[in-house]
Amino acid sequence: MSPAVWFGEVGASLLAMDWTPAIASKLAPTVFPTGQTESAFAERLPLLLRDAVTGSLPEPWRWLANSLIAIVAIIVIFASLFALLTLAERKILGRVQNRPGPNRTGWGGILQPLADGIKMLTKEDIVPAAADRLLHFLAPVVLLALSIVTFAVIPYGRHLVPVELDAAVLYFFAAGAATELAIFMAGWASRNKYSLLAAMRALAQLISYELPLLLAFVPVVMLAGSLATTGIVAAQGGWLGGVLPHWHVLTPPGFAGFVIFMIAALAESNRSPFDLPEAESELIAGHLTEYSGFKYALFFMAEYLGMCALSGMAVTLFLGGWHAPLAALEFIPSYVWFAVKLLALLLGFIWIRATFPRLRIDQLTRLAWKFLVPLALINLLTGGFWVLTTHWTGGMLVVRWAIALVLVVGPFLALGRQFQARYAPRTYRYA
Amino acid sequence: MSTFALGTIIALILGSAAVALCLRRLIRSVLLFVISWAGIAAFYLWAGAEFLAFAQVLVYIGAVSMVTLFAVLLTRRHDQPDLVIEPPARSRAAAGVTIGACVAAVLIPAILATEFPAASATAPTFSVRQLGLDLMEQHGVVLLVVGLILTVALLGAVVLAASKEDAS
Amino acid sequence: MLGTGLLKGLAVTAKNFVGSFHDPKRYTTVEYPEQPTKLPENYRNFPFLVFDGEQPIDGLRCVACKICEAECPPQCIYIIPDRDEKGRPTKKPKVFDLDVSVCMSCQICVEVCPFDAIKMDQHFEIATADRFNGLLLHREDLAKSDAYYHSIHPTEAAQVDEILAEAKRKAEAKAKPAAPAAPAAVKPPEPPAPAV
Amino acid sequence: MTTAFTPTPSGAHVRAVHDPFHGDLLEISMGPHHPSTHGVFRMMVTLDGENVVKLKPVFGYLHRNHEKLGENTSYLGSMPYTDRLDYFCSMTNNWAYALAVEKLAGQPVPERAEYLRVILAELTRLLNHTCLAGFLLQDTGASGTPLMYAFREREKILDLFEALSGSRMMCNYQRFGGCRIDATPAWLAAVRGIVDGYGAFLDEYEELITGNEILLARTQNVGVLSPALAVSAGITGPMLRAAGVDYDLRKVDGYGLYPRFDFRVPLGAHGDTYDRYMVRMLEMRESIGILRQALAAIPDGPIMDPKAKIRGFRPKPGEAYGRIEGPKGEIGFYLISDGTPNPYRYRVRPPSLINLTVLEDLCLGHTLADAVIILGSIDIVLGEVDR
Repeated sequence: MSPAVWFGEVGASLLAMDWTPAIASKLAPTVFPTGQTESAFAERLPLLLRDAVTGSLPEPWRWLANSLIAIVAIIVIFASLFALLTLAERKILGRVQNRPGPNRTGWGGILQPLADGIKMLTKEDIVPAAADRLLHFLAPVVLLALSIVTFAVIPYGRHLVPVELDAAVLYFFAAGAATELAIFMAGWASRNKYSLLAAMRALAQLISYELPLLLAFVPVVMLAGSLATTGIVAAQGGWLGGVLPHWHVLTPPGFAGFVIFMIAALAESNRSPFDLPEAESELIAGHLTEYSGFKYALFFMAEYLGMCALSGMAVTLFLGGWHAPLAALEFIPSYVWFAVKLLALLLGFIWIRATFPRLRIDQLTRLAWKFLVPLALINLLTGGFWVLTTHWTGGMLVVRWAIALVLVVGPFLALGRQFQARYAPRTYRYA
Repeated sequence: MSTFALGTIIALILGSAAVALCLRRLIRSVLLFVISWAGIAAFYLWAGAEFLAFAQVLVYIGAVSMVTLFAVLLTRRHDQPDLVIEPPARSRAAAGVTIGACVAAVLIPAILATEFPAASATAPTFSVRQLGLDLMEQHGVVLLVVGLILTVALLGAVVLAASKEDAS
Repeated sequence: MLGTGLLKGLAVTAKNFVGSFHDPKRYTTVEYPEQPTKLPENYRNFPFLVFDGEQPIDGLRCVACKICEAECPPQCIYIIPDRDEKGRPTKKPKVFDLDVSVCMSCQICVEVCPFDAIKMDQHFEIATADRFNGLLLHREDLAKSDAYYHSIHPTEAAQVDEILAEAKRKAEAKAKPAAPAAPAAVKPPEPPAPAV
Repeated sequence: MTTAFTPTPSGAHVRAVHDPFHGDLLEISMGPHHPSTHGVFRMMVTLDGENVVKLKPVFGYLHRNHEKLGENTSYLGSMPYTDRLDYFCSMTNNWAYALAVEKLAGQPVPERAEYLRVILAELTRLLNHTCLAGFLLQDTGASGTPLMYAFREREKILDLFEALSGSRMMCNYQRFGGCRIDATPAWLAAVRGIVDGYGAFLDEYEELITGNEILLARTQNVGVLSPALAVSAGITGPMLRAAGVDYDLRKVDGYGLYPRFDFRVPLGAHGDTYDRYMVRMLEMRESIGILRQALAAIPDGPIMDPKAKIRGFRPKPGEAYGRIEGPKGEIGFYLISDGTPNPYRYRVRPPSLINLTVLEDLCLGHTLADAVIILGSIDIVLGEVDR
């Protein structure tokens, strides 16, 4: 590989220094400091199970069987996670509001998702007469298909990567971007002018938040030097002194990217401060008005799976994928760490839903275009600076952190002050 | 096996584009276009260029389809009846043929002039990093110019949209 | 700094979430059928007629004076006084109907009744499937013993007994020296009972 | 060109209207059973794109002929019906009616009853303002959390009313010349416990809500009510004080024992939805102060004037207007007596209805989502609006 000079001929003269050691160190296969071998039993358990089933098959069929098992595993795990998530959401919301949440169906309400599922299945599925039947049927199917397709590239454990793609992150966001088409189809096929208007509004929200979402992960790709999710997780391996993990969220550009990514993820999955379609101030239930019965449930399944996928990608990009937070905890299998972080993020989604009121549509888009996009662009700058200064050590390290922090916090405060100039808590006089 | 896959992909692309042309309902034809763009992405995947395929999906199915759908919806706002196709007229057919001929005259020589490298057995192994480095090193200037054109186009659209709004 | 308000809000919801597991102040749900709700003594639902002794109908304190029928704002009480064989009205209600679907349990009938014959009940699980007859309570359904009255409103019942006893003593005192057929003394309006 | 309404499943009847000046308008009927209209209340909103161009409130769905009924029942018979006016604040409704009748009949009220009335009125103010904050937040979209905290505190106060008067919301507690049941020391101790805990609840509530940037953005400069419009429209209560006009009946009339307690009246400066919310939060803190002073100074003694008549109450002919500072504004009763047990004329001044008249002026130019919040900040209860 020729010496990698990042900024083409224009930058070459200025940055003639040789960066290869810095970049190369990132890509070397991660050697576990604790010297623990890869073959810990719990770690390889899923693989052993799979090989037990498909070990005997000849080569082409074995690959097919393996991928089928991977698909079935993903769908089973994440569908049941969707069911448990609806229950967890209502229980946590209840507990936050000092009440128990559903506890009449089964022990502690555990059968509530089953009850909801049966209710949704038995509800009559009304298709409006004027509706474009084919599109009306296709919309939830396409939306759900695209939501599930995004799970293919998320590395759930050290050896649990369904598909190893070189441009995995791009694949993830490409599938995510196509969901807007499904929402448009839902809005258009219902042949109801006001659900079309609401679908347009939902599209405006999705499109305006796609930009910060995509810009937020670029610094991470810069830091990791690769678009492959496995490469990104590998780049976050290792610990500083066994305690501080090399996760991207602990670097200034990574942290800013994480915050922007989470806000944009909230908006992409129509969650709390941005759940415009369910707002009662909307005339109707947005593009979902003409849907009932199981198609309505499919939309929500797609929303929850989208939420899980975005959280999974956030864990992969920023929170060190399946890496353990401490070197000492390396013995716990990697997929357990991924599950813990994923559930933490999902609880964060629910926590935010329990607390915040809703934004108006114009405030929502203004927040995206005037606040998140500028911050994300500046974050590219910090990311670039951070990558170029990886080899600074000792005194220069402090300077590096200081400059990076200024680049992250400065614009945030400047844009924040512009917001606070118009809205601030007031003091009141007494007569 | 792979030529059969190539055949189906090409059939998908051309088929959906052709059907899209002769549909009466505009929205359905735009959605068929989206399927043909997906076919093109599948072709890139078949050719082993994953990055290009995902970029195609992200750009075309994510954004360009939205633009065309919005354009279709906005133009129909003045409640014209569905785009009615008048009966075939000789003058229009002649115009169609001449335009087709001119475009073919430009394209065919260009295709014949280029000699394609021998189709190697397997797609070249190729990493995204290599693509990034090539883009930045050899084609850095080209990238900047393309970026400039896109921003100018975006600004033009914004100005157009803004001015149209004040006028109405 | 922008966002501090949001973070403080999250902190409050987190505190409530954690608090709901150990702090009774933050877990206020009473799961009604399993855990009975404790009613305060002054709680009132629909009225009932008090009777002394064992005979529910004969022991009724109500003398069918129709004051409550007149004073009841939604007029949901319907009384027909009993007549003995010679047609003279006796001091007993032959019919005492109370339309529970009209009554708004405002207890004005209890306030204006000079004979402490009608009191407010605390029994609230009275759902019926029958829309008409089920909601029209007759004299037999309304009559409940004085002991029951003592069980639901102890302090108020004690006060009422004092007044009745004192009135009876005054009546006997006046009846002994004067002719035995003196009319029963009219009690002053029932003083308010203290609330617990 | 106005076409018929097309009902959509969620209950909003919408109709496309072409207005020569504004182009295509959208006329929406929100209600009468819309989730965010606080009861059976309907708003005919005409939207130009996103902004409200015209808003016609339609009410009367809950009209129960309260005033004509008042003329056909005795003075005492109307007392339980006053609970059903503003069913959130039955104690203050009772007090206003009792005050009017006492003014009509010149009926003195013993000291302890006056103290009890002040305590119960301030408890009702706490209850009402807490619920208002909960409903306002519910309209802005917080999924029930602030409302549940508000209702948790409201339940405590309702349990107090149930222990005293026998019913949580339909108390029917005040009589002409005093109160119906005396408050036992145990009950007063319970009130003291709740009042002491209320300050901590308000601090936690403000920490959850007041600094929240999303709420600031949603409510500040939304639905601005100018002092001139407020005064000319006869607005009273926290809405008026949020517009900056210093008018609180407890200071102006000095009825009951309010001159004995020192408390301050908070005033807003902008008159927008945020000010209406904050003025009510600050008023609650003042109410806690009043309650503490009243609980400390409540004397023993009778709670009912011995000469007060329960039945056969015939005030001498004349007229009287009694008013108090209810949580929603000035609630007043105007009575004309002709010497018979039934009043000749029985009129209620409903603060909710009068505050509602400026709804269109507040909503013009805002979006539909704001109109919902503005309605929430006006704090109406349909029982009082329709009577």
